[in-house]
Amino acid sequence: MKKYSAFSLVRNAISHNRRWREAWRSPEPRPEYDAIIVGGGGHGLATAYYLAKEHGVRNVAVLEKGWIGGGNTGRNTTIVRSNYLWTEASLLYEHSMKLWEGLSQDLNYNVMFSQRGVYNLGHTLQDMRDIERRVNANRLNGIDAEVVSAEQIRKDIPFINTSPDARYPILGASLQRRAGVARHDAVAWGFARAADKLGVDIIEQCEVTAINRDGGTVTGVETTRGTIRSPKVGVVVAGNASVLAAMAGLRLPIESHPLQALVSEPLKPVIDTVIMSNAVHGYISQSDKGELVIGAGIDAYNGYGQRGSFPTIEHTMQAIIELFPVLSRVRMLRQWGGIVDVCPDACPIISKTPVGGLYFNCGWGTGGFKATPGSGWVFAHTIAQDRPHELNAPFDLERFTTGALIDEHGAAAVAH
Amino acid sequence: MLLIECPWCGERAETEFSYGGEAGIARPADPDALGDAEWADYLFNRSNPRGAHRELWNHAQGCRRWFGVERDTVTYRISGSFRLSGGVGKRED
Amino acid sequence: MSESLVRRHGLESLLAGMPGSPSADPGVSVTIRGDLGHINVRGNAEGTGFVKSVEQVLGQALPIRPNTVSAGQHQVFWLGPDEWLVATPSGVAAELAGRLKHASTGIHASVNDISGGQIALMLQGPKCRDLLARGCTLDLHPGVFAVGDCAQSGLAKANVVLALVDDKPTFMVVVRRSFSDYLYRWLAHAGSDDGVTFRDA
Amino acid sequence: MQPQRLPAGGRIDRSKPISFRFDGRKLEGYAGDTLASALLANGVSIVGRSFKLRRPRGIVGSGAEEPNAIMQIGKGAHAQPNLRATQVELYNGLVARTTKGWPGARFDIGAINDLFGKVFSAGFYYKTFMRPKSWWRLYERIIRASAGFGRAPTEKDPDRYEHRNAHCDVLVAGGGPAGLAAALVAGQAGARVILADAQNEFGGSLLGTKHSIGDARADEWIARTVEQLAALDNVTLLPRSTVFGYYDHNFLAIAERCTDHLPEEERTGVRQRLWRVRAKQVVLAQGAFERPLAFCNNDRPGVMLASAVSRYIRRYAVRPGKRAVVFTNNDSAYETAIDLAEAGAAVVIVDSRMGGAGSVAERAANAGISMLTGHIVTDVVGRRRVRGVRVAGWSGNPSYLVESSIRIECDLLAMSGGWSPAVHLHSQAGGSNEWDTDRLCFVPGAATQANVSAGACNGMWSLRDCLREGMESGRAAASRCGFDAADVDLPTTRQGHDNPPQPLWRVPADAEPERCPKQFLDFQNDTSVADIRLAVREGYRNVEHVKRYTALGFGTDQGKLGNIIGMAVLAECLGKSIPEVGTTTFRPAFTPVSFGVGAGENVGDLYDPVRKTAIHEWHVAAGAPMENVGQWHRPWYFPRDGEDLHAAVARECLAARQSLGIMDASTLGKIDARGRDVVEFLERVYTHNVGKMKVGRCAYGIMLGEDGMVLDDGVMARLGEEHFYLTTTTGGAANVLAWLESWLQTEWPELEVFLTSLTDHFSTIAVVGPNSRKVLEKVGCSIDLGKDGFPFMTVKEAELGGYPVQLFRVSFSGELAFEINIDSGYALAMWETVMAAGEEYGITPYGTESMHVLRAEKGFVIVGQDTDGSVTPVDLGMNWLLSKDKDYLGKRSLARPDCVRSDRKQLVGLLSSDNSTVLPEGTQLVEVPDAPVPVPMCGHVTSSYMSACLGHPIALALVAGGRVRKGETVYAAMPGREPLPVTIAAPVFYDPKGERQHV
Repeated sequence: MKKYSAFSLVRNAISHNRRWREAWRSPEPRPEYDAIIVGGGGHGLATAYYLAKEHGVRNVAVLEKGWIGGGNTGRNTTIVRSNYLWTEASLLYEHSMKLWEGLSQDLNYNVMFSQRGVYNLGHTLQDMRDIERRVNANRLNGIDAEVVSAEQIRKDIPFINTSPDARYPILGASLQRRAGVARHDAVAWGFARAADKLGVDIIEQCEVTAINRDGGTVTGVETTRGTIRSPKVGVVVAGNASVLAAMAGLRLPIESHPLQALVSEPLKPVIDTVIMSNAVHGYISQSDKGELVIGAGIDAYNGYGQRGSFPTIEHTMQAIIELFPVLSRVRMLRQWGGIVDVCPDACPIISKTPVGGLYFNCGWGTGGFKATPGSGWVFAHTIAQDRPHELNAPFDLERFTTGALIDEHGAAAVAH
Repeated sequence: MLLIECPWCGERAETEFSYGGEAGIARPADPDALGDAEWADYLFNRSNPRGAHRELWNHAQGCRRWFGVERDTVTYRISGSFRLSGGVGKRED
Repeated sequence: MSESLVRRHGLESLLAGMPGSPSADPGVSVTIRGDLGHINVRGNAEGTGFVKSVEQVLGQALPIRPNTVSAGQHQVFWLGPDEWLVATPSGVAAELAGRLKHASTGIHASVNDISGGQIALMLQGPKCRDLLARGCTLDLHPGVFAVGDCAQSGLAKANVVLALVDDKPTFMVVVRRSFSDYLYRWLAHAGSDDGVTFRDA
Repeated sequence: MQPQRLPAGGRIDRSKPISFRFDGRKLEGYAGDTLASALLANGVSIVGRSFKLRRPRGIVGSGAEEPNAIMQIGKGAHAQPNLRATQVELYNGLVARTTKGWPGARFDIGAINDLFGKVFSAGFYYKTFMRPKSWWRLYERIIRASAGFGRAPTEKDPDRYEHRNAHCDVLVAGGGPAGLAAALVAGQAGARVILADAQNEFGGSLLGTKHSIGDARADEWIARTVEQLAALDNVTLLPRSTVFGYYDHNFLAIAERCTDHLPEEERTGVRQRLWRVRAKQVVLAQGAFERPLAFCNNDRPGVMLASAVSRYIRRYAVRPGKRAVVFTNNDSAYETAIDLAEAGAAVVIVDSRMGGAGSVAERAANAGISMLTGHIVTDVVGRRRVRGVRVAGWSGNPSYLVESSIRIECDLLAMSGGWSPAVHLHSQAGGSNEWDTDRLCFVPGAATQANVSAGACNGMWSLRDCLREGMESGRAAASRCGFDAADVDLPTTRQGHDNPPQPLWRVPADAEPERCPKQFLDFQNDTSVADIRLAVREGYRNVEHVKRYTALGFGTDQGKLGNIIGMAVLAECLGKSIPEVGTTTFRPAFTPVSFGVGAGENVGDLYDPVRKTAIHEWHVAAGAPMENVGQWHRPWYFPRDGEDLHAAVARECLAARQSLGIMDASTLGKIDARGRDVVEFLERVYTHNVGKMKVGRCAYGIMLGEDGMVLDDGVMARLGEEHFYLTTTTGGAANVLAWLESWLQTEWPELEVFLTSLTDHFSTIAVVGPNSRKVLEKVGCSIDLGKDGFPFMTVKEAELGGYPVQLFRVSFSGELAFEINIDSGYALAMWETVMAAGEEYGITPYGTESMHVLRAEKGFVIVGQDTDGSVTPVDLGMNWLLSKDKDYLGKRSLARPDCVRSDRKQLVGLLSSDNSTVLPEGTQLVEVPDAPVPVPMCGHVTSSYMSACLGHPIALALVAGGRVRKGETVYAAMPGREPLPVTIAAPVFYDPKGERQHV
């Protein structure tokens, strides 16, 4: 596979761009693999990549029922940050953040990770207590974080409504400067290309219909493209985890909900950072194309429809105008929905299961995209070593039995 | 925006209701008799099906009654509402 | 004694500050009925004797059909299968509540004078339905929501009891006290093109 | 002077000239013009630049499909970015600016990009800008600066927006022939009908045509029909209203533009209105979009859709060119040729079909139009404006190449690649689409909601079919709602026969797509045939991958112009059929809608209700700043002459401790609970032994979630054997009541209990301090307030100052205190009465901050501040509240392994070693001050204040295993400061024995 660079662009331009190779092969599934990853989203592709790269497990298949990156990877608002409250979550997301910081070079694919800084606004005294607590914890965990005042926000963020007369005045914010956004599709494509290069088979249009077991251990999967044997099956299918779990006779502490988002028409630069507000229930950034990328809330009901209810969108527009009154005349171009698998403690499950050789990585709620490389990294370790890495050990299924939940509702809330 | 039929008030807009999650999860009669895993199953695990789902809704802005709804979680089509009695999710008639 | 006391509905200064756009024939005129008392009655409609004993005290029927009002000496609103709202002059509310409590002793019932907790607004005029439709998802078409009907729903971001009193039309809107300031402001804003005016009863 | 304006005709009002500005130039048009038609009338050909290659672009379309004429309209607070000139009605003083190109669209430095077009191939940015790593932000700044179209206003929106809920039997989307017919039939049948159309007048494609319908001209038929509709009071007509979203359960959203078409000084009232419609039946009649053809340089200014050319001629009396070539693969463009000829233009038709057109061909010939059948346009000559086209013979073979081509001089090229029904709303509703191999387009398949498509948006091209389907669908929709429509006979319209269109998308050229000039598919995003081929070459084969990799269809027209032809080209590359490649999901909005109209009235003050207590006005008059607590505004503190928060709070606390304080506690949640089984019920939801409470007694109670974590707390009182009064936290009130009801209704319906909220009915006034008893006696109380007559933690009905009240002998401050529950209608009077009576004791009103200090001095927790959803009652040291001899919600969870760990975070007090530092709330605690990162944390500060009456700071904290560590030292880690040693203490700092409240 040719390396991507400005040079290769020019060279190929001269040959009228007819010499580019395919970014990843589309092989027929083989009858057996050392490991199968179910789910060709960012997390699944990253898992395969790190299995091959970090653990030398290259005889791997990624099975995707549709097209890779077609689930939440291609539907989210691309925010990347690691300023979580509890140490367990912070260290996991921070590990991911460190991978993000070198990802374009590692994959030789520009995922456009842009560290524009993320503000989490505080609107009440309790918001500010929580922000102080979280920022202090982040710093002790070696994660860059600071508390900024309303005055500082007024200076840093043009047009934001810092009036003390606002319905929910901005009292301050937490700021993580290393946080930012990335190009979501590129993450899936970049991992796919890099994994393919290391020998991973990426098989699209291949839906898993059953998880084969012999006694208490997994033996492979049935798919719409035939039986595929493997001693190890890692399932990472946001928006479908409960369904796959049922195939293996497991029940998960997960409910799937619609999560909506919208973009405006492309505008000249107006918002240079990422602004999130839990109290006012909205978050916003501006893409390199100029579109305002805006996250809405989770719809209350269970839903696999990849769409939610209009009042949720209306509320989000109110919230955005509350934060940025100047955006009232800007227009929504497109709205859409994804499916988020929500855990009781707003933290993921990255875990072995009662079934030997079967591993689950799910329940990321609204926090999946930012964790993509880290999630794949620890999941690859868990599958390769058949035991969790210390970073994901706390995110074992067992925690729901022992009660050792990691309650990130405060830091997660609506906005990610 | 969903159109939900309250068994008492008739069809109303979704915004009048609050959602109560999966129906039919009865509280164990004797929690102390349960192992941690069984208790956790009651507490956290949900069937979360892709398709027909029996769920609880509360007519929060209306008559404040809790009732059951059968809804498809993919098409969002509602096949019917039902009153509750004698515990979660049991049909009255 | 309580009759002699001066009851405030809490909107007095708003009324002084923003009485709306006074015009000859306003599209909507809002009357604040601070003079109404409110009694919340709970009981089992199928249950033994509850309905009869309550009706005896009220001297009128208890509406059993959902979302209907029984108008008589008092106005009685269906709120739920086991819940009603009795609106009556505030002077007699406490005493009426007392008699209702007394009448329902020994029966599974609950009576609470909540006069301090709710405000009734009367909306009258040709633009009533238009104004309400801006904040309420109910179908208020005369053929659907008729005189004698009531419903609990949302009006803008407040929960309300809504009833069509007559076909002038006159709508009665009952809102929780702590939301009345908000609802007043919303009506004034949303009705500004209709010439909405406010006055005290 | 409008060079391209025809001397007569059109639906413009020549008696009303309108002046406007375009990129600073003063121009003139007429009432009835769109900005686009006025620009064309004035001979403006370059209206923008493309996104990536910055090629000069002209107006292509006449409606929502326009990709190039993206304008900034208006100035200052009224500015409106990214409007399509084709949809902007002209008004006096309109100011329009192009949005691409520097210094302008006519001359643009960025045009140099075009020279490197092959480097800027699809997805090139994924392959570069990676090194040096640190430069990405720099690259990105350049990319961002060159991206985007218009600019957001920099001032607050001065306009008002409105929501409007509506219900109807039949919603008709689109007011063309089909929509008008449907609305009329349904309306006359008596159904409640809403007819919405995006344009300023109804009629759609009929506007300005020479068709006749029955005995009338088209415009007469429109006028008559609209008149009939307007006469029906069961019909609502909504012009300038776009149905942009079709959601679940037949809920549709319509954006109505009320004043955007008026000169700014004439705009009054609501600017835009959002109609939130619940329809029983929906008739979709939004017409169809004409497709372009992908030949070389098909984006040059002067290349337009044939239907647009016709519309500009007929409706706006504008002739976009004098010498025109019409390039088509179907019959419809022949009408355009005829329109051009009648407008005095020289016209040549280039028809890819060997057989040419059907009956319309004869009319074209009669109009003196020369026709080249079996020919195609391979290339366009001219850069800033069409100067000619290259035409070659073509036998229909799929090759990429043609032999020789000839040049035809022209200044206008009207193209037609056939038509695509507007299936957007049908698809949004969940309906599928099917490829029709004869009509060469996706037509609506089975509907999944109560909707039907009629007319052109159902693939019906002839006027007769549109009218017929409109009437039939209107009739069917009405009858499904129980209305019988009378028979209406179909008016006669001109009948001709059409020859079928020919599959032609990518047009052969004299070189392969990679070598020949670009053949554009998505004009706005510069996506060309070569880009699609490149994507496929690189393995991006799924249509979604191709779209995302090449940006096909991601322009502001949402692919209305280029999606289908793009998919056809993709299908060809993959050797698949178009339906095999599949269509993509259509998402709202059909056309863009402003955030303002989405938000409606719910902005500013009305964004979220402010809940106010009955005493609120008094607090405001006293100058108290407000704190948001839930939706409530509560007084935070009551500053006197220039005091800051700390000074005021110190004074307020001392007053409450030493003499007399008063606080508005009305926001507490209040619930009346009664019934035969009330004790049993409360035993299950509270952790303590409720049954042991005597009538007249109060108790502090907590509720747990089933997960064992503290959910809410408050004082409860037993008013009778079967009657309790419960209080909840301010924030928890609504949730707790709903939660209790859910248990009663869904889990324990056998329990006879009624719960009624009294939160708003009762206002609660806390009278606090050593002199509180005296002041109430002075006000005049009907009961003995003495220590024995009215002991601590009891409740009594009483008359206070002539007012009936519920009097509680409870204390959240540790002082002698009373809480007065009074009918909110009298609360202000009572407050003022007590204030007056308390004057001699220096009665001091205090707010939430002092309340927090007073309770913290006593170690009382605030749920939500000292707890965070992960704290059990055991962690708070409340074991004494946990009954052993009953089950209650959450009890079982407390026995889980993690909940019995001895090193759980537990509530303790903290004292700063320097006796002066007030620890910031949220401060983290560590065991070792200089441990390496990541530093293990052993707890955090939840509450922290300077205690005026103790004279030193106090803090509450959650510390791992803290309860058994009293006296030990941990370190407060504060950013930018030396870790401060702090001593763990008991969480009760003041009057630990609790004597002061028992006096």
